[in-house]
Amino acid sequence: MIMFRLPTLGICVSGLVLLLGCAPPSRDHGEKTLHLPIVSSGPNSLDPVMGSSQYDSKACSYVYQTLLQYHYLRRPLELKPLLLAAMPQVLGEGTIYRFRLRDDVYFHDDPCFPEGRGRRLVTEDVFYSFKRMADDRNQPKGWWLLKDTVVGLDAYREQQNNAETFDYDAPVEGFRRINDQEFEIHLKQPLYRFMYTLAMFQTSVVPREAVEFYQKKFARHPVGTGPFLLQDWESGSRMTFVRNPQYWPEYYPADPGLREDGTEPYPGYLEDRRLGFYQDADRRLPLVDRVELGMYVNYQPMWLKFRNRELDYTTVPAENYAEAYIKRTRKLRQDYVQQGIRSVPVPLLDLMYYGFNLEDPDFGGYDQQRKCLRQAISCAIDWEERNEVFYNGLNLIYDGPIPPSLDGHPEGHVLPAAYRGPDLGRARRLLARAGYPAGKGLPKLVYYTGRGGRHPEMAEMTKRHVARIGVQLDVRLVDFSTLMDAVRNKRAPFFGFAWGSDYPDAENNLQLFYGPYKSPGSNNFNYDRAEYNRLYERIRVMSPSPQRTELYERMRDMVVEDVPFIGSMGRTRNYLIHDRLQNCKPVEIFHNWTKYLNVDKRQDD
Amino acid sequence: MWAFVIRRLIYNIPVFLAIVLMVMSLLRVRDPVPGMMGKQATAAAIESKRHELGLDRPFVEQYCTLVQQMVTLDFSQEMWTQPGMTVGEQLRKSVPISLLLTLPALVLTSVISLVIGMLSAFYRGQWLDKLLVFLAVLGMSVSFLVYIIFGQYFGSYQLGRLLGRPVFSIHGYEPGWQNWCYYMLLPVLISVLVSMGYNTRFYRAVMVEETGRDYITTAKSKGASSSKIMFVHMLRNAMIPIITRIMITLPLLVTGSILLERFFGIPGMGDALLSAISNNDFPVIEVFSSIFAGLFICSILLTDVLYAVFDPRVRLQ
Amino acid sequence: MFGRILKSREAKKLLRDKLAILAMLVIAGYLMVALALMCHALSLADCSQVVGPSNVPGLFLQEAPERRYEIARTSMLGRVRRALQRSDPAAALAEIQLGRVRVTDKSLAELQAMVASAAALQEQLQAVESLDDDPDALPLLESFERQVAALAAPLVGRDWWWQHAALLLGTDAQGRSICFRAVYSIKVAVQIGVVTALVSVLLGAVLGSMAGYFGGWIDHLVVWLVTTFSSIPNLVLLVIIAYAFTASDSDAKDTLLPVYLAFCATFWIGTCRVVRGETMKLKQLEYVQAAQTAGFGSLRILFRHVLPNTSHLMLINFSLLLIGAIKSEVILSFLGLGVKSQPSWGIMIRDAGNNGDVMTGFFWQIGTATALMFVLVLAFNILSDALQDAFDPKHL
Amino acid sequence: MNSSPPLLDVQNLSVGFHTDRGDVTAIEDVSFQVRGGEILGIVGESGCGKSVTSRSIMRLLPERNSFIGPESKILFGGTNLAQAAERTMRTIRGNRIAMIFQEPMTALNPVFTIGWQLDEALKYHTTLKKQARRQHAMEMLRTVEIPHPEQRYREYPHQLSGGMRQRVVIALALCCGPELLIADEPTTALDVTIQAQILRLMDDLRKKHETAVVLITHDLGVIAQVCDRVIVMYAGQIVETADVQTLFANPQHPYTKALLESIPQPGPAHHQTRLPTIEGLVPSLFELPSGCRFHDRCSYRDPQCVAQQPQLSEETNLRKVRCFFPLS
Repeated sequence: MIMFRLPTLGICVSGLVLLLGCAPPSRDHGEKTLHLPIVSSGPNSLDPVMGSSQYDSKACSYVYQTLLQYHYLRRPLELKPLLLAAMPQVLGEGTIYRFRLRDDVYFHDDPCFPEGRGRRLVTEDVFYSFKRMADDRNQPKGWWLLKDTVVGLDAYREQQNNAETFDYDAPVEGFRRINDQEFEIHLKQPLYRFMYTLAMFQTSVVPREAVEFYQKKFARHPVGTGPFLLQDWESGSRMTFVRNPQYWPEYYPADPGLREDGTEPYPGYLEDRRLGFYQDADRRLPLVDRVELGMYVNYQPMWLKFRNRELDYTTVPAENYAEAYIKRTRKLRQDYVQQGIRSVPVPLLDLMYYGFNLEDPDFGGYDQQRKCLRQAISCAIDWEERNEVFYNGLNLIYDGPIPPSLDGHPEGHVLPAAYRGPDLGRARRLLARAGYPAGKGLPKLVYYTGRGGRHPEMAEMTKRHVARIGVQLDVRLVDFSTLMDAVRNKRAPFFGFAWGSDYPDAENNLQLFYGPYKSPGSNNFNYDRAEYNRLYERIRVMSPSPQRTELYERMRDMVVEDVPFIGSMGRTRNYLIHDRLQNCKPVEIFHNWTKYLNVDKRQDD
Repeated sequence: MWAFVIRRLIYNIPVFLAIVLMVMSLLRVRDPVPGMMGKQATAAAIESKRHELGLDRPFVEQYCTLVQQMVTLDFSQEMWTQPGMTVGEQLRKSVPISLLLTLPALVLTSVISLVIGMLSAFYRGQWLDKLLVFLAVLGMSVSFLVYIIFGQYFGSYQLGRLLGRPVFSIHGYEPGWQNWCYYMLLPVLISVLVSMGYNTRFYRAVMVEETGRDYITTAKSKGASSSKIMFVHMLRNAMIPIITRIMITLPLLVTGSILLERFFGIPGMGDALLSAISNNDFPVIEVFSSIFAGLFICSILLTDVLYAVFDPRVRLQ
Repeated sequence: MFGRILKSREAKKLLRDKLAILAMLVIAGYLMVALALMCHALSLADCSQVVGPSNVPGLFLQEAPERRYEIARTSMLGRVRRALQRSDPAAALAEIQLGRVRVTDKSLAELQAMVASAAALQEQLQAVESLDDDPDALPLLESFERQVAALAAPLVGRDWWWQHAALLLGTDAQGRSICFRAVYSIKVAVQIGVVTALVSVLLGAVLGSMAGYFGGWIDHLVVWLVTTFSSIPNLVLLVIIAYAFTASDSDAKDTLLPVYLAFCATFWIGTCRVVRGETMKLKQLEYVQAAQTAGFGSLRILFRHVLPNTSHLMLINFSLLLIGAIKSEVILSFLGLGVKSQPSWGIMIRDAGNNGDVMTGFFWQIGTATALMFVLVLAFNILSDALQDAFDPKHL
Repeated sequence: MNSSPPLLDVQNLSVGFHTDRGDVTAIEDVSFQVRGGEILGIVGESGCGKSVTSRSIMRLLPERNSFIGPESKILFGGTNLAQAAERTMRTIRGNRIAMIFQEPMTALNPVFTIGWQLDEALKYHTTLKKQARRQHAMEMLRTVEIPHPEQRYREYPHQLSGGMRQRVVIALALCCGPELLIADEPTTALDVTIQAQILRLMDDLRKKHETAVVLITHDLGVIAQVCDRVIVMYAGQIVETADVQTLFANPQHPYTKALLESIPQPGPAHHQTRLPTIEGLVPSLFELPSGCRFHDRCSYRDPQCVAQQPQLSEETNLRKVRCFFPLS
């Protein structure tokens, strides 16, 4: 026995020492540090032209800036200048935009500049950044934003991509330089969405010196004008940003005060005041010294870290909803409230749907029979159950492709003409009318969906839903790339997707059904109706008006009748925020709001 | 001995070539490019991408290039999913982190389970032995995944709440020695716990085998104490199976750490490999598996050399 | 071959070990269940059918009031209410089925009245701040539960049994029976385990014995193969193979083939090594040499004399590989590369992990899957131990 | 012969084992004495309990599945080894009682050098310095007539031949100058020529160092060659004891007689006749026959032998026999 005492004792003692010696490292060093999560493995590149996802957008927004941005606190969303001295002037019936850049914006200090000092932002930088989107060698994911928009840009793209080298100095007809700070952009048509494009992170301004200095490494050495600098990046796990000490003078939005008649300047103003969103009004941005951006592929660790106060905010995974909220009243639980946790629901401009390939020989087509078939399947799908089971009933189910709060969204979220399930009786009748009573003679419907997350479970539910009217679903769980591949090659007769709006205008959703955008474009359904295409071309160049809304509705109703897709569901994302985090008004359509956040050091343990 | 080492290395060249071939052909089963290009890519863009990645070249040519890169230890290929980062940089980042996780786990596992195995062998047939064997079998019968899920929940979250201060990190990693305990100890302990069952039983069997040997009686008749017999005579004799075991566990530890790294957010090799697989990042997969294989070959070689060190009867030829 | 095994000294030794007998009985039980499942005792549809509200605890335990409210609200009331709003309420009502529970056979008007009064109660309950902390609301909740329960037709006979069996271990987040799913997973586990273990053992044994018996270039080739395959860490190889064969479009259908492939490719190595060693030993023995001198063909000697004598190794390896397959399936399924559209323990554990069951303290799903798997793996562990002991000549 | 107190006095030694099939007694009621400088031979077929006897004196039997009867006494220099603490035993083993084993091939630890293994024993029992221990060990190797001890000292067991290894084992046993040497079949595994050398060596050493030896063997030839006194064991019991000349000249127990007859005698007379053997096998410890344990193999069997167990006769102190009808 004695012989074992020594090693065992040693192990016990060292174990104890280790255990007691374990302390979380303190990294804050008296700095104001934000600890924020991203629910994914994060971006792969910090080059804005390569980005497409909201995670890319989040990460890029620290370092890069666009010409326009959204007002942080005002709702509904409102555009305002960021790198511009003022909102652009729109001339020539909406085809000419005149811009004036701020004259106090400097790029980050970086070795790529002479003497390592950041240079002032000039007109050429904007043109250069836009031209980069046309360069195929950059693998731009956002070309569609500028496609068919600026005079001469498409021809320039064509020409340069076919040339030996891409000449960024070659002129583009639509880009007119006036001087270092002023320029014009000429559009082919008065496209209303162009303004939104200028607020999208893909159009962020990058300095040519950095791109040419770092070449491929540029994706990991971002140099921009933004409020933060990238300090450290562990791919897939963490990014650390620090305050840009040379940041140009940007200020927190001023407190507008109540209107003279005592009404709110915008809806929710008083609530914002109550929550202290104006206590940092007019202060120089950014308000914190460091941001630690953690990446979480699994929810469990993120949730546990938030509970441990190691994260400043978290989104609430549907799975944890019942832990934080009383489902019945949808209120935050008392113990959370007592810990000073605040809950903010953020409705997304979201469209979750099932799509058909209308070129599929069995399920596609526009004749009455095929339409009935798709309508029948639509009537079999039980969105309510999916919502209840996977989203705690928090999501909004609506008819048509236009998300709530946008022009063209049906009143009360319901369209009487829609084929909304579950309505099995109707579904069976429609199926019989399509020539397949009780599904007899109908080939298996091959359904492509993602493999990650809860998709497999959802697919099982879908299978169960359509099985009730006799439609056999052949589920193919594939990874995202295969899913994209199958959809783009028109191999997937039926697929599950979601579309998050890029900007708050239904035009973004309606373009999904525009014939010329067929696969491999954004029209995954390969929906192609001459009437619809004509209408789309009209609304593209219209600015918001009742006439435009009326056209939106007509297009929406066409899509609802033809059932190229079965929808829709819009998600709501619940944010939980610890009280040490101040000025946090979460929003999902733009992501550059970290600069407004502040932490209360007193509560920082 | 050097002749032996060189001969063995030469013998393993075809093995290595075959591994590279196998991994490469498995990866060529499907085309990764369309998935990488996002929603808006055109067929021409996909084609040019494929050309850029070299996927349109003949397989043999791709193979030769890869082998050449592996042989010259040239890891300067660009990663596909992390533009601007080379495979070598990824390796330099993740390898030390993985080693910080796996090496302590290996050492702890080996030491603890060896001690327990010896204890068990010493009290063979008595209640302590029976208890230990039973616990080992119980431990072996639970899924690794369950250990991780519950380990994270109870070990870092509930324990932290119980003590009123965080003891182990739930997720994430920070370099630096002073942080090791906080970030790595729990995964290491879980890893130790998981492999303990197997190892304990193995070491017990090895030690039991040695207890029956004649030289033990000789040593005892010389007046050696039990601990001298255990730790000097038997341990030294059992070294060969023990070394083999540890060497065989080495690659297992790497793979075991895939799940651990993923769950605890530790950006090591396993995590990098898994992301590479889900993102179709072929250069990373190819280089990493080749390196794993290379390491494995070296570790086998090292095993043989160690045999000779520990057992005078073994002669390398 | 089996008859000889049964009569052997080793078998007798094995049969003396009570624990081993118990383990064998347990394994036999699992096999019977798997067999019954293959004969469709429980269909896949049963496992994916909604049998109740989500996350109902097992063993018919009572939950906290808030959860009881939720369970009552989502079980029947919501469905009936929605059905009544449909274009054809009668047809919609007839569709409602929660496991074996259907809507009570009342007229539409009566149902409407029942739903209305339940809705009234629901509204009252809605006003309560927290049901968990307010004992006064309990009677209200109970009458609400009664009213909701009245919407369902009472179950009799087999239906009653079926529904209770379904709810025995609670439901998962989709309201599917954990019990059924876990039991169905036995089939998947046994299928994967037996197929891969069998194929790997046979492959390993044939290759190993050939290498050991013939030596020469065959031996070199096999050893080379073994080294090659073992040089890539097991899980890495598993993941790459499963990945390569899973998502290629033609194989994307629901098949276990990628899993089999991945497991067999990695599992045959161990058996091959052991059998090769044993064959080399056997080759030196008199009876093999006698057979050689008697002029028997090499293959005949190999398959009639050598291979059967490694059967104990094959048996032990078989049970070890079975354990390995079952445990690896869990990990592959967790990574999304394993079983797809069938329930399996791996899928259940993954779902429990993804759904935050652990965090919310709902352990029924992960617990059931772990327990069922644990018992099977434990039994195999004990059995393989006993087998090793029985075939160990030094053991008393 | 000698009236000084015996060096080793074994009284009523019984040893049993726990097995899966219950407890069994391996040796029963064994008593004998050994005096200084004397060689005592213990002879019998394999499985008769010779080795168990020797190992229980050294207390080398595995403690977890063996037990020594409570009435047993093993008195050695005033200490009862049967009851002695493990600590005490460690100071005696290798120091005052040493042992030589049957299998020289496996008795040495394969992974340590000869020198190390000799040194280890000296380290335990002497206070000599390293250099002195080395000197002494070298001396011992020379004593057991190992050529080139300097070189052998640095070698591993597998580099030595069987005979050499047995010499090393003997050197190991003798290096601390024990009072009692127990040799358990020391020559069985060796060639006949080497056997003779080893036996001669042991005899020389005994004379030189005044060591008492217990020689365990199944080979009566060996006994005749070197022993002073002989104990014949059968199925865990002593069946006969006598000094060597008496025993060979006049065996009293039928078993002893049978054993003696089964030795091949040189000479032409025996060429024609078959060598007599003892019918049957040594009984299993689990199924000991009733009465005399030898009765079913005994050609002089009597009903009494089946019914009753004979006791060891108390003829003289030096000659005892366990038989109802001793031969004369």
